[in-house]
Amino acid sequence: MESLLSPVILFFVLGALAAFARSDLAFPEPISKALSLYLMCAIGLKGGILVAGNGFTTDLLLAAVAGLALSCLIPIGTFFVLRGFGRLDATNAAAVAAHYGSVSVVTFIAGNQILTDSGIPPAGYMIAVLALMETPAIVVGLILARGGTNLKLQSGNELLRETVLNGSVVLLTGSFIIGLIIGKDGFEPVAPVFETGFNGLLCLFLLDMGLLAARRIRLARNLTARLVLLAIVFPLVNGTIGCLVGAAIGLDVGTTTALAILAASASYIAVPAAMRLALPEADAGLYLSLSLAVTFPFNITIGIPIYTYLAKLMV
Amino acid sequence: MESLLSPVILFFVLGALAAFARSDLAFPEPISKALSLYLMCAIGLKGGILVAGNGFTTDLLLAAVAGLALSCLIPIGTFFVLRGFGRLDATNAAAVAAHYGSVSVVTFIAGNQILTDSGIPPAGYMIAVLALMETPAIVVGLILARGGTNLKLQSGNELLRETVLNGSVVLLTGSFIIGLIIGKDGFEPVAPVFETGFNGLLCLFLLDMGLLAARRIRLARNLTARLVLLAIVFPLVNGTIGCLVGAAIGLDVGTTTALAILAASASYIAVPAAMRLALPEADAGLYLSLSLAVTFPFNITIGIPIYTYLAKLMV
Amino acid sequence: MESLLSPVILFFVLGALAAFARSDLAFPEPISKALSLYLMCAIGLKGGILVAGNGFTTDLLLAAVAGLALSCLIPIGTFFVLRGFGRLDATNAAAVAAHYGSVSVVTFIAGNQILTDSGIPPAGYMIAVLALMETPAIVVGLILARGGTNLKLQSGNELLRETVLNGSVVLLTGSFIIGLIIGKDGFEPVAPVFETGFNGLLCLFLLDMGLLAARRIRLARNLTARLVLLAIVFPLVNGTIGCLVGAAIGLDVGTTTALAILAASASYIAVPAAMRLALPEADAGLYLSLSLAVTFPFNITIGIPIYTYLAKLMV
Amino acid sequence: MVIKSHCKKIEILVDAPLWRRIRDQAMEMASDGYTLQPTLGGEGARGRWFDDQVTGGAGSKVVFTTVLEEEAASRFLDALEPMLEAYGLMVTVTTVEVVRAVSGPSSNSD
Amino acid sequence: MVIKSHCKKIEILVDAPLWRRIRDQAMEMASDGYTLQPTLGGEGARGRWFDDQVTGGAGSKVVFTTVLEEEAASRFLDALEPMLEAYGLMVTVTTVEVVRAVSGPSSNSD
Amino acid sequence: MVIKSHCKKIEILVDAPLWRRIRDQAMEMASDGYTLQPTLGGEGARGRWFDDQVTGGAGSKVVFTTVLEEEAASRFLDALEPMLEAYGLMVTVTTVEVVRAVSGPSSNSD
Ligand SMILES: Nc1ncnc2c1ncn2[C@@H]1O[C@H](COP(=O)(O)O)[C@@H](O)[C@H]1O
Ligand SMILES: Nc1ncnc2c1ncn2[C@@H]1O[C@H](COP(=O)(O)O)[C@@H](O)[C@H]1O
Ligand SMILES: Nc1ncnc2c1ncn2[C@@H]1O[C@H](COP(=O)(O)O)[C@@H](O)[C@H]1O
Ligand code: NA
Ligand code: NA
Ligand code: NA
Repeated sequence: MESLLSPVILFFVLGALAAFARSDLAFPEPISKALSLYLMCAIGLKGGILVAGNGFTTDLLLAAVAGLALSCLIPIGTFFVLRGFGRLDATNAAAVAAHYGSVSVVTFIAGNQILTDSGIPPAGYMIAVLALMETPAIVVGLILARGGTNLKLQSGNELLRETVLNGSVVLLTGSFIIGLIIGKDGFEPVAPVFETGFNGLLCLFLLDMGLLAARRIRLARNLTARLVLLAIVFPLVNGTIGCLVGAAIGLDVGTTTALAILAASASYIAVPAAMRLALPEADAGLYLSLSLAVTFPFNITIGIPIYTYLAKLMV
Repeated sequence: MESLLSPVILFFVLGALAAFARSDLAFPEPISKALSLYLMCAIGLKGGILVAGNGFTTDLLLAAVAGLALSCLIPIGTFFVLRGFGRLDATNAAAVAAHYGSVSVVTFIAGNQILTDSGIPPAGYMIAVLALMETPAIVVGLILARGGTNLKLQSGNELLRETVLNGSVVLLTGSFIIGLIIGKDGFEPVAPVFETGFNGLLCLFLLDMGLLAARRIRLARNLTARLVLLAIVFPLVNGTIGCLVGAAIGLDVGTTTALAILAASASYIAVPAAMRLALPEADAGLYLSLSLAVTFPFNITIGIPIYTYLAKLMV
Repeated sequence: MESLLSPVILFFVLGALAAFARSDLAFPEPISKALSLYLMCAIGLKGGILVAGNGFTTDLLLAAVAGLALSCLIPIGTFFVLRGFGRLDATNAAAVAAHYGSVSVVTFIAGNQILTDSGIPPAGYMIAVLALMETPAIVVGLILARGGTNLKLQSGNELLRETVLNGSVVLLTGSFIIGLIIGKDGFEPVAPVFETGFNGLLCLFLLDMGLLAARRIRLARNLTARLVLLAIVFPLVNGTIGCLVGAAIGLDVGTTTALAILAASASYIAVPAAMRLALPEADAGLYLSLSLAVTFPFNITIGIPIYTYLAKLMV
Repeated sequence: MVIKSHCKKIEILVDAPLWRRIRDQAMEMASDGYTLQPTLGGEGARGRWFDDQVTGGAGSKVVFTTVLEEEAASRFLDALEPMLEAYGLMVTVTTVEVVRAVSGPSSNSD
Repeated sequence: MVIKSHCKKIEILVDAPLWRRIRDQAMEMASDGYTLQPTLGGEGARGRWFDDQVTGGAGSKVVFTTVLEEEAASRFLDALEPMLEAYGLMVTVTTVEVVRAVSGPSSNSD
Repeated sequence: MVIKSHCKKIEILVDAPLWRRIRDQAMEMASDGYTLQPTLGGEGARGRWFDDQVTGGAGSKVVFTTVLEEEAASRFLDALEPMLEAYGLMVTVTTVEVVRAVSGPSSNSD
């Protein structure tokens, strides 16, 4: 429970409370965007440097395959549950499912921080796994949607741009590669910005995310109780699966928890714009509310401690 | 006079000179806003951590009561002077008075920095007093205005949102509470951003405030010589009262000066928007010019050294 | 070649690749602007502090005269080449020439960083030379244009504002003077932001510049092969002249290279807006493409190592 | 596709802190929507202003746009009357056609 | 100076990720240009929204404006029809005069 | 409340560094105010552009709007003529009604 009192989480709660109380506190949008770009740069660099130090291991390969498999399979499971229990039409179910198959960079970063503070840091290569898991679910989601509608991307070009060329994917992967190239020594001169400043800027970003998440929930329409329930059950189930898989392939506790967090988290940076383009008739308010306003706060506050607990049990 | 050559003040002067010379130097507005949010976070955290270290003392209680009393009484005095000598109608006098009863966070921060550099740091709890003094003057101002006009806030809700739920009040108070919770140890990982970076970012913000203040004065209309005179007399008188009160209740030199700075300063972050809502027929250009373009630069450059001198005399 | 693998250059390349691949990665414009303001503040301060330490030397004077001469003469040479070989009309040739006579602050900063990392830091006063070289070329460019057209600035006021009062000139010069005043000791409290953070923020800015430069080249029209060739030949020739002059007046290797970089670089912050105002009928897309999308990347990646090599040969 | 002619696009330049009151008024007058746009600055009889986010938007303005049918528009304008002076509003009314997928600009229409 | 009367200014409020499709459609319909403007937020039958750059603009909208001659405008509107519902577009059409240095708003004109 | 019909709303898309010249011209022509709005990008015969604050706004544009009475408007447009080509202006003129508290869009009016 200690982790709930870390400044990062407290700032998130402050933001959420302020927005619920209808305070006019707000970050300028360009700042929110810049903070998220910064975090992706920093985490990418860090991952690259860690992998540069340890080399490409079988663990890395196993975790990558596991991550890819999860991000392809999770959307299929969630899709059918959303169609059945969630009562969504095929298009909306597919759009939401893609979000849950993909990952939330910020949830991963917060988890990473908490695990590191608790003395069980995940392996650096999980950042590569994170990058790998961002886009496959988009493609799976589109295939699922295609069963239910005739609409498709107007060009393969657009699909490419919205998946592997998505800004956050490019930045994360690019920084990772730069980290690989420069290694620990080359990192030193830029460490004050990308490492020393990381925690503090993460606080500011989570303050902002608290504001955005709570504001999003106030704007939410079409959010049935069933869907909100699913937005809590999905991370719990996917997180548990992530723990099982991590334990099965022999990852350590921290790394297993990180895999669980990736499985449990739902994208709200890379996937929404892709879905708006690929499935414009899906309800953007719906998938943003579920991933950003329900699943994200759940994972940040309750989910991460649970997955950590499960990982400790299983590993 | 040493303090006039600190980087913080020099950057303020640079900004003011650039704007007077009509240079096109300008900070993007989202950056100004972000810097002010950052400063409030950082100062709030700092206050909370200091109070967490020292506990709630009688000094804190005395200073809080003194601050509250000043922020309720100052608007009344200024109101009548503005009506009489200043020749303003009731609505405008009340709107301006509310600004002088409230406080300028940036003036406080600059003063705090200067006092700390001079070896007489104010007590950490003054940050709580700062937060307490932000809003009462708004309410007093509205009561004063109501004598002169029939217009009122359309709902109590709006008044609430613009006073205790005002973004800067929420951020300052919220960060203060987070500081209380996390204490010195929890602060460590975020200290590089909120402490080490504070001075440099304050320089950038004051550069920007110099630009804004000078630009504001160039746009000013309806600014009579009498009003400009009052915008210099008010801080001098209120600052002196602050010194007297601080000395009377037994505060140390730094803390007394801080109370004087709070009394002397006029809000230009929290109060203007509240007044635009509550008294829309008041002249926004007028109160912004007086508080931001006259009183603020006066306090930053001349006022703070005077209040420090007076506090040293009286304590 | 080592320097090509520094994080600063790698982030530039990442940005350029992302934009070429048509990724939607983009920095919010206010952030780009803020980063460039920050860099100018930081480099100005640094220069002032270095000169405060070493005093005004004859070297400084010689370098300043050399810089001024180069910035007045380079536009004349480039103008006639652009008219002849480049086949531009007088107005466009003059506008482009002004960019090459002026300097690119970011190129200078990147070069400065690389030289410092290589153990041959340029003298601090080169930052004053940089500031001096920003504007004369604008005036020379206008004189050259006046031969070919009747259009002129509507008022001398505007010319003043766009040259010596140009935001970047004011900020650079102002920070330099502040650096002179505060010296090494006064700098200490603000050093974490302006010094420790410099490298990391420079990375982020160059990532952004990579995006902007590549995007600019994709938008470029009227860019003939002849002009692109000139945009590479100009820096090579001007850089070589810079080396010769630096060696002739007895500067050390690092300082000579810095002079060469200033000569070789083309402005894209201070000059474009001045030209848009003074010569509105010139093609803004043309001069922005040449300076930002061709010469800047050339200098950053290939030019700087060449000038360093030449300077080592000549000094 | 529904093309509705003779609609009124009402654009109101209003101080940032006050736009919610205009919205409340508009929504009461059978408007079924609005859009907010940013501004950079301007000048009028009350002087010059520029966008400035530090002072809580007290000196900044936004453009509030709502499209209404003719009759609703004139009722809305009447309701705005008391705010015109106090809030310093600048209002322009343009006749436009509206093209939407289904219904028109006001909910109680064709 | 060319003043062209009876042009149609078509303003389309569209989700940020989708504006390029509108552009492609417009450029096909003999439009010779367009301008994009930002928004802050709004509300309609599909609910309320506000600008938010974190979620990749999925919930943000921009105003896409193109000025066309009457005939090209009506062809463009027809071409927009299938997008109206799916993209939730809000389209207004205003009659304007266009003043340019040389040609008019569409390339194949006077 | 004053409702003035048949006013002309003149919207000028102009490069950011040049807007002050348009303003000076407008203020000379009996305009009593203007409003500036930001843009994100666009495309025309002179190519594509996008907002970029690094290069001093040389490649960015703003929308300058002023509302004038008919006669002042046509004088203003005439005065703009020499700038149309050199500055690459895109100007649209719309007939609007203006609603203000007291006076109309130009100071020397009803
Ligand atoms: N004729 C006009 N054309 C365009 N905008 C105007 C005009 N008059 C006033 N405005 C805008 O409305 C604001 C308030 O006008 P005023 O109340 O006259 O100061 C001004 O600051 C301008 O932004
Ligand atoms: N009557 C209206 N006036 C102005 N903007 C509108 C209007 N109706 C809808 N909008 C805008 O169009 C968006 C989509 O509308 P809707 O599809 O009705 O939700 C809304 O969120 C508003 O920003
Ligand atoms: N038909 C049009 N509709 C809307 N905006 C236009 C149109 N034509 C040109 N523009 C805008 O005006 C700018 C300059 O146009 P041009 O001089 O044709 O390149 C373009 O970049 C567009 O932003
Ligand atoms: Na997931
Ligand atoms: Na006060
Ligand atoms: Na040069």
